Amino acid sequence: MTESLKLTVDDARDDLAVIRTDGYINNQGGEEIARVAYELIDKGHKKLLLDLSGTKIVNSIGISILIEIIEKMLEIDGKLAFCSLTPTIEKTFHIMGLAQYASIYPDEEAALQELAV
Amino acid sequence: MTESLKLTVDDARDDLAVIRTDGYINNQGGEEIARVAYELIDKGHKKLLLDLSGTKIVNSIGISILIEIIEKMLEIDGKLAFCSLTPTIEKTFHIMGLAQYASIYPDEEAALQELAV
Amino acid sequence: MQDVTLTLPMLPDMELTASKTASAMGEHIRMSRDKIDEIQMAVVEATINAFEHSGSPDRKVRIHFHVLGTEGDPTGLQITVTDHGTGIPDGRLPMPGNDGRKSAPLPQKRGHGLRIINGLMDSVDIRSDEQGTTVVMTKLC
Amino acid sequence: MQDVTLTLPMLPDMELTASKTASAMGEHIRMSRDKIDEIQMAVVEATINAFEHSGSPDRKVRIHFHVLGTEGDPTGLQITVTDHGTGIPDGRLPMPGNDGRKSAPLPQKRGHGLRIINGLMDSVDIRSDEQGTTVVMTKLC
Ligand SMILES: Nc1ncnc2c1ncn2[C@@H]1O[C@H](COP(=O)(O)OP(=O)(O)O)[C@@H](O)[C@H]1O
Ligand SMILES: Nc1ncnc2c1ncn2[C@@H]1O[C@H](COP(=O)(O)OP(=O)(O)O)[C@@H](O)[C@H]1O
Repeated sequence: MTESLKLTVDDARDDLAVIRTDGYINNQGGEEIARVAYELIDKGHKKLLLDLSGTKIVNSIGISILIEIIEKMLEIDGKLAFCSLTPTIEKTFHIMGLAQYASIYPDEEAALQELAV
Repeated sequence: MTESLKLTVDDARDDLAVIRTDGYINNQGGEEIARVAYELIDKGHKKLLLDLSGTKIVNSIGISILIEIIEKMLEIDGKLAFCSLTPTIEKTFHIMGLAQYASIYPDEEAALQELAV
Repeated sequence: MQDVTLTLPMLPDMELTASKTASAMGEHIRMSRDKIDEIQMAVVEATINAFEHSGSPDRKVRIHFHVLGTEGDPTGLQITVTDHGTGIPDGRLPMPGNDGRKSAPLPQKRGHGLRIINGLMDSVDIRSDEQGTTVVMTKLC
Repeated sequence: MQDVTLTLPMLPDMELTASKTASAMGEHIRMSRDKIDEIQMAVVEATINAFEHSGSPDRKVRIHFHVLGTEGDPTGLQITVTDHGTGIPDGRLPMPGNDGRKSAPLPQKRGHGLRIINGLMDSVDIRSDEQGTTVVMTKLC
Protein backbone atom coordinates (compact mmCIF):
# COMPACT_ATOMS: atom_id res chain seq x y z
CA MET A 1 0.00 0.00 0.00
CA THR A 2 3.00 2.32 -0.21
CA GLU A 3 4.32 4.13 -3.22
CA SER A 4 7.54 2.34 -3.93
CA LEU A 5 10.84 3.98 -4.63
CA LYS A 6 12.48 2.98 -7.90
CA LEU A 7 16.23 2.47 -8.00
CA THR A 8 18.64 2.14 -10.89
CA VAL A 9 22.22 1.09 -10.36
CA ASP A 10 25.25 1.97 -12.45
CA ASP A 11 28.12 -0.29 -11.36
CA ALA A 12 30.16 -0.23 -14.56
CA ARG A 13 33.08 1.43 -12.76
CA ASP A 14 35.43 -0.61 -10.59
CA ASP A 15 35.47 1.20 -7.33
CA LEU A 16 32.53 3.57 -7.56
CA ALA A 17 28.87 2.66 -8.05
CA VAL A 18 26.00 5.07 -8.59
CA ILE A 19 22.49 4.47 -7.22
CA ARG A 20 19.81 6.69 -8.73
CA THR A 21 16.55 7.09 -6.82
CA ASP A 22 13.12 7.90 -8.17
CA GLY A 23 10.41 8.64 -5.62
CA TYR A 24 9.76 9.08 -1.92
CA ILE A 25 12.48 7.99 0.52
CA ASN A 26 10.49 6.76 3.50
CA ASN A 27 11.18 3.79 5.77
CA GLN A 28 10.79 1.20 3.01
CA GLY A 29 12.59 3.41 0.49
CA GLY A 30 15.57 3.76 2.82
CA GLU A 31 15.65 0.01 3.40
CA GLU A 32 15.54 -0.66 -0.30
CA ILE A 33 18.51 1.69 -0.83
CA ALA A 34 20.38 -0.03 2.01
CA ARG A 35 19.76 -3.47 0.51
CA VAL A 36 21.15 -2.36 -2.85
CA ALA A 37 24.05 -0.52 -1.20
CA TYR A 38 25.10 -3.58 0.84
CA GLU A 39 24.99 -5.73 -2.29
CA LEU A 40 27.30 -3.28 -4.04
CA ILE A 41 29.64 -3.21 -1.03
CA ASP A 42 29.72 -7.02 -1.05
CA LYS A 43 30.71 -6.90 -4.71
CA GLY A 44 33.71 -4.76 -3.73
CA HIS A 45 32.49 -1.22 -4.38
CA LYS A 46 34.02 1.08 -1.77
CA LYS A 47 32.53 4.32 -3.02
CA LEU A 48 28.82 4.84 -3.49
CA LEU A 49 27.15 7.86 -5.01
CA LEU A 50 23.45 8.37 -4.33
CA ASP A 51 21.92 10.50 -7.06
CA LEU A 52 18.61 11.82 -5.68
CA SER A 53 17.57 13.81 -8.76
CA GLY A 54 14.34 11.80 -9.00
CA THR A 55 13.50 12.32 -5.33
CA LYS A 56 11.53 15.40 -4.35
CA ILE A 57 10.53 14.26 -0.89
CA VAL A 58 12.11 12.30 1.95
CA ASN A 59 11.34 11.73 5.60
CA SER A 60 13.63 11.53 8.59
CA ILE A 61 12.96 7.82 9.09
CA GLY A 62 14.14 7.10 5.55
CA ILE A 63 17.21 9.29 6.01
CA SER A 64 18.08 7.56 9.29
CA ILE A 65 18.60 4.40 7.25
CA LEU A 66 20.98 6.27 4.94
CA ILE A 67 22.97 7.18 8.08
CA GLU A 68 23.33 3.44 8.73
CA ILE A 69 24.88 3.09 5.29
CA ILE A 70 27.31 5.90 6.11
CA GLU A 71 28.31 4.03 9.30
CA LYS A 72 28.91 0.88 7.32
CA MET A 73 31.00 2.79 4.79
CA LEU A 74 33.16 4.35 7.51
CA GLU A 75 33.73 0.85 8.95
CA ILE A 76 35.12 -0.47 5.69
CA ASP A 77 36.99 2.76 4.97
CA GLY A 78 34.66 3.52 2.10
CA LYS A 79 32.67 6.60 1.19
CA LEU A 80 29.02 7.49 0.60
CA ALA A 81 28.34 10.69 -1.33
CA PHE A 82 25.16 12.41 -2.51
CA CYS A 83 24.28 14.51 -5.53
CA SER A 84 21.36 16.36 -7.10
CA LEU A 85 19.53 17.19 -3.88
CA THR A 86 16.66 19.68 -3.85
CA PRO A 87 17.51 22.72 -1.70
CA THR A 88 15.10 21.47 0.99
CA ILE A 89 16.60 17.98 1.11
CA GLU A 90 20.09 19.51 1.31
CA LYS A 91 18.94 21.75 4.18
CA THR A 92 17.47 18.70 5.91
CA PHE A 93 20.75 16.78 5.55
CA HIS A 94 22.52 19.69 7.22
CA ILE A 95 19.99 19.83 10.06
CA MET A 96 20.42 16.07 10.58
CA GLY A 97 24.21 16.40 10.74
CA LEU A 98 24.62 14.17 7.74
CA ALA A 99 26.55 16.70 5.70
CA GLN A 100 29.55 16.30 8.03
CA TYR A 101 29.96 12.63 7.15
CA ALA A 102 29.04 12.55 3.49
CA SER A 103 29.99 14.83 0.61
CA ILE A 104 27.22 16.53 -1.29
CA TYR A 105 27.71 17.44 -4.97
CA PRO A 106 25.47 19.50 -7.25
CA ASP A 107 25.22 16.77 -9.90
CA GLU A 108 26.67 13.44 -11.03
CA GLU A 109 29.27 15.07 -13.24
CA ALA A 110 30.74 17.09 -10.38
CA ALA A 111 30.58 14.06 -8.08
CA LEU A 112 32.28 11.70 -10.53
CA GLN A 113 35.05 14.20 -11.18
CA GLU A 114 35.96 14.24 -7.51
CA LEU A 115 35.18 10.65 -6.56
CA ALA A 116 36.60 8.77 -9.52
CA VAL A 117 40.25 9.32 -8.63
CA MET B 1 -4.65 34.37 -6.32
CA THR B 2 -5.01 31.88 -9.18
CA GLU B 3 -2.35 29.75 -10.78
CA SER B 4 -2.02 31.24 -14.19
CA LEU B 5 -1.89 29.36 -17.41
CA LYS B 6 1.17 29.97 -19.57
CA LEU B 7 0.79 30.24 -23.31
CA THR B 8 3.33 30.19 -26.11
CA VAL B 9 2.38 31.04 -29.64
CA ASP B 10 3.94 29.82 -32.87
CA ASP B 11 2.62 31.96 -35.74
CA ALA B 12 5.48 31.51 -38.18
CA ARG B 13 3.18 29.80 -40.69
CA ASP B 14 0.85 31.83 -42.87
CA ASP B 15 -2.51 30.28 -42.35
CA LEU B 16 -2.01 28.09 -39.29
CA ALA B 17 -0.95 29.21 -35.82
CA VAL B 18 -0.17 26.96 -32.86
CA ILE B 19 -0.99 27.89 -29.24
CA ARG B 20 0.73 25.75 -26.63
CA THR B 21 -0.73 25.72 -23.13
CA ASP B 22 1.03 25.04 -19.86
CA GLY B 23 -1.15 24.66 -16.77
CA TYR B 24 -4.75 24.55 -15.59
CA ILE B 25 -7.45 25.65 -18.04
CA ASN B 26 -10.06 27.21 -15.76
CA ASN B 27 -12.19 30.31 -16.36
CA GLN B 28 -9.23 32.68 -16.54
CA GLY B 29 -7.15 30.20 -18.50
CA GLY B 30 -9.90 29.82 -21.10
CA GLU B 31 -10.24 33.58 -21.38
CA GLU B 32 -6.51 33.97 -21.85
CA ILE B 33 -6.56 31.41 -24.66
CA ALA B 34 -9.54 33.21 -26.25
CA ARG B 35 -7.73 36.57 -26.10
CA VAL B 36 -4.68 35.11 -27.85
CA ALA B 37 -6.85 33.21 -30.36
CA TYR B 38 -8.81 36.33 -31.34
CA GLU B 39 -5.55 38.24 -31.83
CA LEU B 40 -4.31 35.52 -34.16
CA ILE B 41 -7.62 35.52 -36.05
CA ASP B 42 -7.37 39.30 -36.43
CA LYS B 43 -3.89 38.82 -37.89
CA GLY B 44 -5.43 36.59 -40.57
CA HIS B 45 -4.85 33.09 -39.20
CA LYS B 46 -7.78 30.90 -40.15
CA LYS B 47 -6.54 27.67 -38.61
CA LEU B 48 -5.60 27.38 -34.98
CA LEU B 49 -4.06 24.38 -33.30
CA LEU B 50 -4.24 24.17 -29.50
CA ASP B 51 -1.46 21.94 -28.19
CA LEU B 52 -2.45 20.95 -24.63
CA SER B 53 0.62 18.81 -23.89
CA GLY B 54 1.43 21.01 -20.88
CA THR B 55 -2.10 20.83 -19.49
CA LYS B 56 -2.99 17.96 -17.19
CA ILE B 57 -6.19 19.43 -15.81
CA VAL B 58 -9.10 21.49 -17.15
CA ASN B 59 -12.56 22.37 -15.94
CA SER B 60 -15.83 22.64 -17.83
CA ILE B 61 -15.99 26.43 -17.38
CA GLY B 62 -12.60 26.80 -19.07
CA ILE B 63 -13.63 24.44 -21.87
CA SER B 64 -16.88 26.35 -22.42
CA ILE B 65 -14.74 29.31 -23.47
CA LEU B 66 -12.92 27.11 -25.96
CA ILE B 67 -16.34 26.32 -27.44
CA GLU B 68 -16.81 30.06 -28.00
CA ILE B 69 -13.60 30.05 -30.02
CA ILE B 70 -14.94 27.15 -32.11
CA GLU B 71 -18.11 29.18 -32.80
CA LYS B 72 -16.04 32.15 -33.91
CA MET B 73 -13.95 29.92 -36.17
CA LEU B 74 -17.03 28.42 -37.83
CA GLU B 75 -18.32 31.98 -38.46
CA ILE B 76 -15.18 32.93 -40.37
CA ASP B 77 -14.96 29.54 -42.05
CA GLY B 78 -11.84 28.73 -40.09
CA LYS B 79 -10.88 25.73 -38.01
CA LEU B 80 -9.81 25.04 -34.41
CA ALA B 81 -8.03 21.77 -33.74
CA PHE B 82 -6.53 20.17 -30.63
CA CYS B 83 -3.57 17.91 -30.01
CA SER B 84 -1.73 16.15 -27.19
CA LEU B 85 -4.71 15.68 -24.89
CA THR B 86 -4.50 13.40 -21.86
CA PRO B 87 -6.93 10.47 -22.18
CA THR B 88 -9.17 12.08 -19.53
CA ILE B 89 -9.28 15.46 -21.27
CA GLU B 90 -10.07 13.72 -24.56
CA LYS B 91 -12.89 11.79 -22.88
CA THR B 92 -14.18 15.05 -21.42
CA PHE B 93 -14.16 16.72 -24.85
CA HIS B 94 -16.26 13.84 -26.17
CA ILE B 95 -18.72 14.08 -23.28
CA MET B 96 -19.05 17.82 -23.92
CA GLY B 97 -19.76 17.26 -27.61
CA LEU B 98 -16.69 19.23 -28.59
CA ALA B 99 -15.13 16.42 -30.57
CA GLN B 100 -17.83 16.81 -33.25
CA TYR B 101 -16.78 20.37 -34.05
CA ALA B 102 -13.03 20.23 -33.65
CA SER B 103 -10.46 17.68 -34.79
CA ILE B 104 -8.30 16.03 -32.18
CA TYR B 105 -4.80 14.81 -33.10
CA PRO B 106 -2.37 12.72 -31.05
CA ASP B 107 0.46 15.24 -31.35
CA GLU B 108 1.60 18.38 -33.18
CA GLU B 109 3.31 16.42 -35.93
CA ALA B 110 0.15 14.54 -36.85
CA ALA B 111 -1.90 17.74 -36.61
CA LEU B 112 0.44 19.79 -38.80
CA GLN B 113 0.52 17.07 -41.44
CA GLU B 114 -3.24 17.24 -41.84
CA LEU B 115 -3.82 20.92 -41.21
CA ALA B 116 -0.99 22.46 -43.19
CA VAL B 117 -2.43 21.68 -46.60
CA MET C 1 -10.92 3.69 8.89
CA GLN C 2 -9.03 4.71 5.76
CA ASP C 3 -11.17 7.82 5.37
CA VAL C 4 -9.82 11.26 4.59
CA THR C 5 -11.86 14.43 4.89
CA LEU C 6 -11.05 17.81 3.42
CA THR C 7 -12.91 21.03 4.08
CA LEU C 8 -12.27 23.77 1.53
CA PRO C 9 -13.21 27.43 1.39
CA MET C 10 -15.01 28.55 -1.77
CA LEU C 11 -12.10 30.38 -3.34
CA PRO C 12 -10.61 30.42 -6.83
CA ASP C 13 -8.64 27.29 -7.68
CA MET C 14 -9.27 25.63 -4.30
CA GLU C 15 -10.71 22.77 -6.34
CA LEU C 16 -7.09 21.96 -7.19
CA THR C 17 -6.47 21.15 -3.55
CA ALA C 18 -9.34 18.67 -3.74
CA SER C 19 -8.01 17.16 -6.93
CA LYS C 20 -4.50 16.80 -5.48
CA THR C 21 -5.87 15.06 -2.41
CA ALA C 22 -7.84 12.76 -4.71
CA SER C 23 -4.63 12.01 -6.57
CA ALA C 24 -2.75 11.19 -3.36
CA MET C 25 -5.58 8.87 -2.31
CA GLY C 26 -5.60 7.15 -5.70
CA GLU C 27 -1.84 6.66 -5.56
CA HIS C 28 -2.23 5.35 -2.02
CA ILE C 29 -4.41 2.51 -3.28
CA ARG C 30 -2.27 2.11 -6.42
CA MET C 31 -4.93 3.01 -8.96
CA SER C 32 -3.84 3.47 -12.56
CA ARG C 33 -2.83 6.99 -13.60
CA ASP C 34 -5.73 7.22 -16.06
CA LYS C 35 -8.32 6.34 -13.43
CA ILE C 36 -6.77 8.81 -11.00
CA ASP C 37 -6.95 11.51 -13.70
CA GLU C 38 -10.64 10.78 -14.23
CA ILE C 39 -11.30 11.00 -10.52
CA GLN C 40 -9.41 14.30 -10.36
CA MET C 41 -11.50 15.78 -13.16
CA ALA C 42 -14.77 14.60 -11.57
CA VAL C 43 -13.74 16.01 -8.19
CA VAL C 44 -12.90 19.36 -9.81
CA GLU C 45 -16.34 19.49 -11.46
CA ALA C 46 -18.24 18.55 -8.30
CA THR C 47 -16.25 21.09 -6.29
CA ILE C 48 -16.65 24.01 -8.69
CA ASN C 49 -20.37 23.24 -8.90
CA ALA C 50 -20.61 23.72 -5.15
CA PHE C 51 -18.49 26.88 -5.41
CA GLU C 52 -20.49 28.33 -8.30
CA HIS C 53 -24.05 27.22 -7.71
CA SER C 54 -24.68 26.22 -4.11
CA GLY C 55 -24.91 29.67 -2.57
CA SER C 56 -23.85 28.03 0.67
CA PRO C 57 -23.80 30.57 3.52
CA ASP C 58 -20.77 28.96 5.21
CA ARG C 59 -18.85 29.18 1.92
CA LYS C 60 -17.29 25.77 2.56
CA VAL C 61 -17.26 22.50 0.69
CA ARG C 62 -16.62 19.23 2.51
CA ILE C 63 -15.01 16.37 0.61
CA HIS C 64 -14.87 12.89 2.04
CA PHE C 65 -12.61 10.20 0.57
CA HIS C 66 -13.49 6.63 1.46
CA VAL C 67 -11.41 3.66 0.40
CA LEU C 68 -13.58 0.70 -0.61
CA GLY C 69 -12.46 -2.82 0.23
CA THR C 70 -9.95 -3.66 2.93
CA GLU C 71 -6.65 -2.08 3.88
CA GLY C 72 -4.70 -4.93 2.32
CA ASP C 73 -6.98 -5.16 -0.69
CA PRO C 74 -8.53 -1.81 -1.65
CA THR C 75 -11.10 -2.09 -4.43
CA GLY C 76 -11.96 1.51 -5.17
CA LEU C 77 -12.49 5.04 -4.00
CA GLN C 78 -15.77 6.65 -3.01
CA ILE C 79 -15.77 10.42 -2.89
CA THR C 80 -18.54 12.50 -1.36
CA VAL C 81 -18.74 16.23 -2.06
CA THR C 82 -21.14 18.08 0.23
CA ASP C 83 -22.28 21.67 0.39
CA HIS C 84 -24.90 23.33 2.57
CA GLY C 85 -26.35 25.44 -0.18
CA THR C 86 -29.79 25.80 -1.71
CA GLY C 87 -29.79 22.58 -3.70
CA ILE C 88 -30.01 21.80 -7.41
CA PRO C 89 -33.14 23.34 -9.01
CA ASP C 90 -35.69 20.85 -10.40
CA GLY C 91 -35.01 19.72 -13.91
CA ARG C 92 -31.30 20.44 -13.82
CA LEU C 93 -30.17 16.89 -13.20
CA PRO C 94 -29.06 15.17 -16.40
CA MET C 95 -31.38 12.31 -17.29
CA PRO C 96 -30.29 9.06 -18.90
CA GLY C 97 -30.87 9.31 -22.64
CA ASN C 98 -31.32 13.04 -22.36
CA ASP C 99 -27.93 14.57 -22.75
CA GLY C 100 -29.35 17.99 -22.01
CA ARG C 101 -29.04 19.56 -25.43
CA LYS C 102 -31.16 19.79 -28.53
CA SER C 103 -29.69 18.83 -31.90
CA ALA C 104 -28.07 22.23 -32.10
CA PRO C 105 -25.60 23.31 -34.75
CA LEU C 106 -23.09 23.92 -31.98
CA PRO C 107 -22.25 22.22 -28.70
CA GLN C 108 -23.87 23.87 -25.73
CA LYS C 109 -21.44 25.84 -23.64
CA ARG C 110 -22.43 25.28 -20.04
CA GLY C 111 -24.31 22.55 -18.25
CA HIS C 112 -21.76 19.79 -18.79
CA GLY C 113 -20.43 19.36 -15.26
CA LEU C 114 -22.80 16.69 -14.00
CA ARG C 115 -22.57 14.76 -17.27
CA ILE C 116 -18.77 14.84 -17.08
CA ILE C 117 -18.94 13.44 -13.55
CA ASN C 118 -21.33 10.72 -14.73
CA GLY C 119 -19.16 9.95 -17.73
CA LEU C 120 -15.88 9.67 -15.87
CA MET C 121 -16.93 7.84 -12.69
CA ASP C 122 -18.26 4.29 -12.36
CA SER C 123 -21.29 5.33 -10.37
CA VAL C 124 -22.73 8.64 -9.23
CA ASP C 125 -25.49 9.38 -6.77
CA ILE C 126 -26.76 12.91 -6.21
CA ARG C 127 -28.93 13.94 -3.30
CA SER C 128 -30.07 17.52 -3.19
CA ASP C 129 -32.66 19.54 -1.31
CA GLU C 130 -32.99 23.00 0.26
CA GLN C 131 -30.43 21.97 2.88
CA GLY C 132 -27.74 21.40 0.30
CA THR C 133 -26.27 18.97 -2.18
CA THR C 134 -24.32 15.75 -1.78
CA VAL C 135 -22.62 14.13 -4.75
CA VAL C 136 -21.39 10.58 -4.06
CA MET C 137 -19.18 9.18 -6.76
CA THR C 138 -17.35 5.88 -6.98
CA LYS C 139 -14.47 4.62 -9.04
CA LEU C 140 -13.35 1.01 -8.84
CA CYS C 141 -9.67 0.01 -9.10
CA MET D 1 -12.16 32.10 5.91
CA GLN D 2 -9.43 30.73 3.68
CA ASP D 3 -8.94 27.73 5.96
CA VAL D 4 -8.59 24.17 4.79
CA THR D 5 -8.81 21.17 7.09
CA LEU D 6 -7.71 17.66 6.36
CA THR D 7 -8.31 14.60 8.53
CA LEU D 8 -6.07 11.66 7.78
CA PRO D 9 -6.04 8.05 8.95
CA MET D 10 -2.74 6.82 10.39
CA LEU D 11 -1.71 4.67 7.45
CA PRO D 12 1.53 4.28 5.50
CA ASP D 13 2.30 7.20 3.21
CA MET D 14 -0.84 9.14 4.15
CA GLU D 15 1.58 11.94 5.08
CA LEU D 16 1.97 12.45 1.33
CA THR D 17 -1.67 13.48 1.15
CA ALA D 18 -0.92 16.12 3.77
CA SER D 19 2.15 17.30 1.91
CA LYS D 20 0.25 17.52 -1.38
CA THR D 21 -2.48 19.57 0.24
CA ALA D 22 0.23 21.82 1.69
CA SER D 23 1.67 22.21 -1.78
CA ALA D 24 -1.70 23.15 -3.28
CA MET D 25 -2.20 25.73 -0.51
CA GLY D 26 1.27 27.19 -1.06
CA GLU D 27 0.63 27.43 -4.80
CA HIS D 28 -2.74 29.02 -4.05
CA ILE D 29 -1.01 31.89 -2.28
CA ARG D 30 1.83 31.89 -4.84
CA MET D 31 4.66 31.01 -2.50
CA SER D 32 8.04 30.21 -4.03
CA ARG D 33 8.69 26.55 -4.89
CA ASP D 34 11.50 26.34 -2.33
CA LYS D 35 9.32 27.58 0.51
CA ILE D 36 6.55 25.20 -0.50
CA ASP D 37 9.07 22.33 -0.48
CA GLU D 38 10.15 23.28 3.04
CA ILE D 39 6.55 23.36 4.20
CA GLN D 40 5.91 19.98 2.61
CA MET D 41 8.88 18.44 4.42
CA ALA D 42 7.84 19.95 7.77
CA VAL D 43 4.26 18.73 7.32
CA VAL D 44 5.52 15.23 6.52
CA GLU D 45 7.62 15.19 9.71
CA ALA D 46 4.83 16.49 11.94
CA THR D 47 2.39 13.99 10.44
CA ILE D 48 4.62 10.93 10.73
CA ASN D 49 5.40 11.92 14.33
CA ALA D 50 1.70 11.75 15.09
CA PHE D 51 1.45 8.44 13.21
CA GLU D 52 4.48 6.92 14.90
CA HIS D 53 4.47 8.30 18.43
CA SER D 54 1.07 9.62 19.45
CA GLY D 55 -0.64 6.31 20.15
CA SER D 56 -3.88 8.11 19.43
CA PRO D 57 -6.88 5.81 19.94
CA ASP D 58 -8.86 7.32 17.05
CA ARG D 59 -5.87 6.73 14.72
CA LYS D 60 -6.51 10.06 13.02
CA VAL D 61 -4.46 13.19 12.48
CA ARG D 62 -6.12 16.54 11.85
CA ILE D 63 -4.28 19.12 9.79
CA HIS D 64 -5.48 22.69 9.56
CA PHE D 65 -4.17 25.09 6.91
CA HIS D 66 -4.68 28.76 7.63
CA VAL D 67 -3.73 31.51 5.20
CA LEU D 68 -2.25 34.51 6.99
CA GLY D 69 -3.01 38.01 5.72
CA THR D 70 -5.99 38.85 3.55
CA GLU D 71 -7.48 37.12 0.55
CA GLY D 72 -6.03 39.70 -1.81
CA ASP D 73 -2.72 39.89 0.01
CA PRO D 74 -1.76 36.59 1.65
CA THR D 75 1.36 36.84 3.81
CA GLY D 76 1.96 33.27 4.82
CA LEU D 77 0.68 29.87 5.78
CA GLN D 78 0.04 28.56 9.29
CA ILE D 79 -0.32 24.82 9.59
CA THR D 80 -1.59 23.05 12.70
CA VAL D 81 -1.12 19.30 13.09
CA THR D 82 -3.17 17.81 15.90
CA ASP D 83 -3.40 14.32 17.33
CA HIS D 84 -5.31 13.01 20.34
CA GLY D 85 -2.53 10.81 21.57
CA THR D 86 -0.57 10.56 24.79
CA GLY D 87 1.62 13.62 24.27
CA ILE D 88 5.36 14.13 23.93
CA PRO D 89 7.26 12.70 26.92
CA ASP D 90 9.15 15.24 29.05
CA GLY D 91 12.62 16.05 27.83
CA ARG D 92 11.97 15.08 24.23
CA LEU D 93 11.44 18.59 22.93
CA PRO D 94 14.56 19.99 21.26
CA MET D 95 15.96 22.95 23.21
CA PRO D 96 17.59 25.99 21.64
CA GLY D 97 21.34 25.49 21.73
CA ASN D 98 20.89 21.81 22.52
CA ASP D 99 20.73 20.02 19.24
CA GLY D 100 19.99 16.78 21.00
CA ARG D 101 23.23 14.97 20.36
CA LYS D 102 26.59 14.66 22.02
CA SER D 103 29.74 15.27 19.99
CA ALA D 104 29.51 11.73 18.68
CA PRO D 105 31.71 10.24 15.97
CA LEU D 106 28.54 9.69 13.93
CA PRO D 107 25.28 11.56 13.45
CA GLN D 108 22.46 10.22 15.58
CA LYS D 109 19.94 8.26 13.58
CA ARG D 110 16.56 9.16 15.02
CA GLY D 111 15.24 12.16 16.92
CA HIS D 112 15.61 14.70 14.11
CA GLY D 113 11.96 15.29 13.23
CA LEU D 114 11.21 18.21 15.53
CA ARG D 115 14.55 19.88 14.71
CA ILE D 116 13.82 19.55 11.00
CA ILE D 117 10.45 21.22 11.52
CA ASN D 118 12.13 24.00 13.52
CA GLY D 119 14.85 24.42 10.92
CA LEU D 120 12.57 24.61 7.91
CA MET D 121 9.69 26.72 9.23
CA ASP D 122 9.77 30.37 10.30
CA SER D 123 8.15 29.70 13.67
CA VAL D 124 7.01 26.59 15.48
CA ASP D 125 4.92 26.23 18.60
CA ILE D 126 4.32 22.84 20.20
CA ARG D 127 1.67 22.18 22.82
CA SER D 128 1.49 18.70 24.22
CA ASP D 129 -0.14 17.02 27.20
CA GLU D 130 -1.87 13.71 27.99
CA GLN D 131 -4.75 14.78 25.75
CA GLY D 132 -2.55 14.97 22.69
CA THR D 133 -0.13 17.08 20.72
CA THR D 134 -0.59 20.19 18.61
CA VAL D 135 2.22 21.47 16.40
CA VAL D 136 1.60 24.96 15.01
CA MET D 137 4.06 26.00 12.33
CA THR D 138 4.23 29.13 10.26
CA LYS D 139 5.95 30.05 7.03
CA LEU D 140 5.83 33.58 5.67
CA CYS D 141 5.63 34.29 1.96
N1 LIG E 1 -23.85 21.96 -5.75
C1 LIG E 1 -24.90 22.55 -6.42
N2 LIG E 1 -25.76 23.36 -5.77
C2 LIG E 1 -26.79 23.94 -6.43
N3 LIG E 1 -27.04 23.79 -7.76
C3 LIG E 1 -26.22 22.99 -8.47
C4 LIG E 1 -25.10 22.33 -7.85
N4 LIG E 1 -24.47 21.60 -8.80
C5 LIG E 1 -25.14 21.80 -9.94
N5 LIG E 1 -26.21 22.64 -9.76
C6 LIG E 1 -27.22 23.06 -10.75
O1 LIG E 1 -27.21 22.15 -11.82
C7 LIG E 1 -26.93 22.83 -13.05
C8 LIG E 1 -26.10 21.94 -13.95
O2 LIG E 1 -24.80 21.77 -13.43
P1 LIG E 1 -23.63 21.27 -14.35
O3 LIG E 1 -24.09 20.09 -15.12
O4 LIG E 1 -22.43 21.03 -13.51
O5 LIG E 1 -23.34 22.44 -15.38
P2 LIG E 1 -22.89 23.96 -15.14
O6 LIG E 1 -22.16 24.03 -13.84
O7 LIG E 1 -22.03 24.28 -16.32
O8 LIG E 1 -24.16 24.78 -15.13
C9 LIG E 1 -26.25 24.10 -12.65
O9 LIG E 1 -26.39 25.11 -13.60
C10 LIG E 1 -26.93 24.44 -11.33
O10 LIG E 1 -28.15 25.08 -11.54
N1 LIG F 1 2.87 13.68 18.14
C1 LIG F 1 3.64 13.13 19.10
N2 LIG F 1 3.06 12.43 20.12
C2 LIG F 1 3.81 11.87 21.09
N3 LIG F 1 5.16 11.95 21.13
C3 LIG F 1 5.80 12.63 20.15
C4 LIG F 1 5.08 13.25 19.09
N4 LIG F 1 5.98 13.86 18.29
C5 LIG F 1 7.18 13.62 18.84
N5 LIG F 1 7.10 12.87 19.95
C6 LIG F 1 8.19 12.43 20.85
O1 LIG F 1 9.31 13.27 20.62
C7 LIG F 1 10.43 12.48 20.24
C8 LIG F 1 11.29 13.25 19.24
O2 LIG F 1 10.59 13.35 18.00
P1 LIG F 1 11.38 13.71 16.68
O3 LIG F 1 12.29 14.85 16.94
O4 LIG F 1 10.40 13.91 15.61
O5 LIG F 1 12.29 12.44 16.37
P2 LIG F 1 11.89 10.91 16.07
O6 LIG F 1 10.49 10.91 15.51
O7 LIG F 1 12.90 10.46 15.08
O8 LIG F 1 12.00 10.20 17.38
C9 LIG F 1 9.86 11.21 19.70
O9 LIG F 1 10.77 10.12 19.81
C10 LIG F 1 8.63 11.00 20.59
O10 LIG F 1 8.98 10.43 21.82
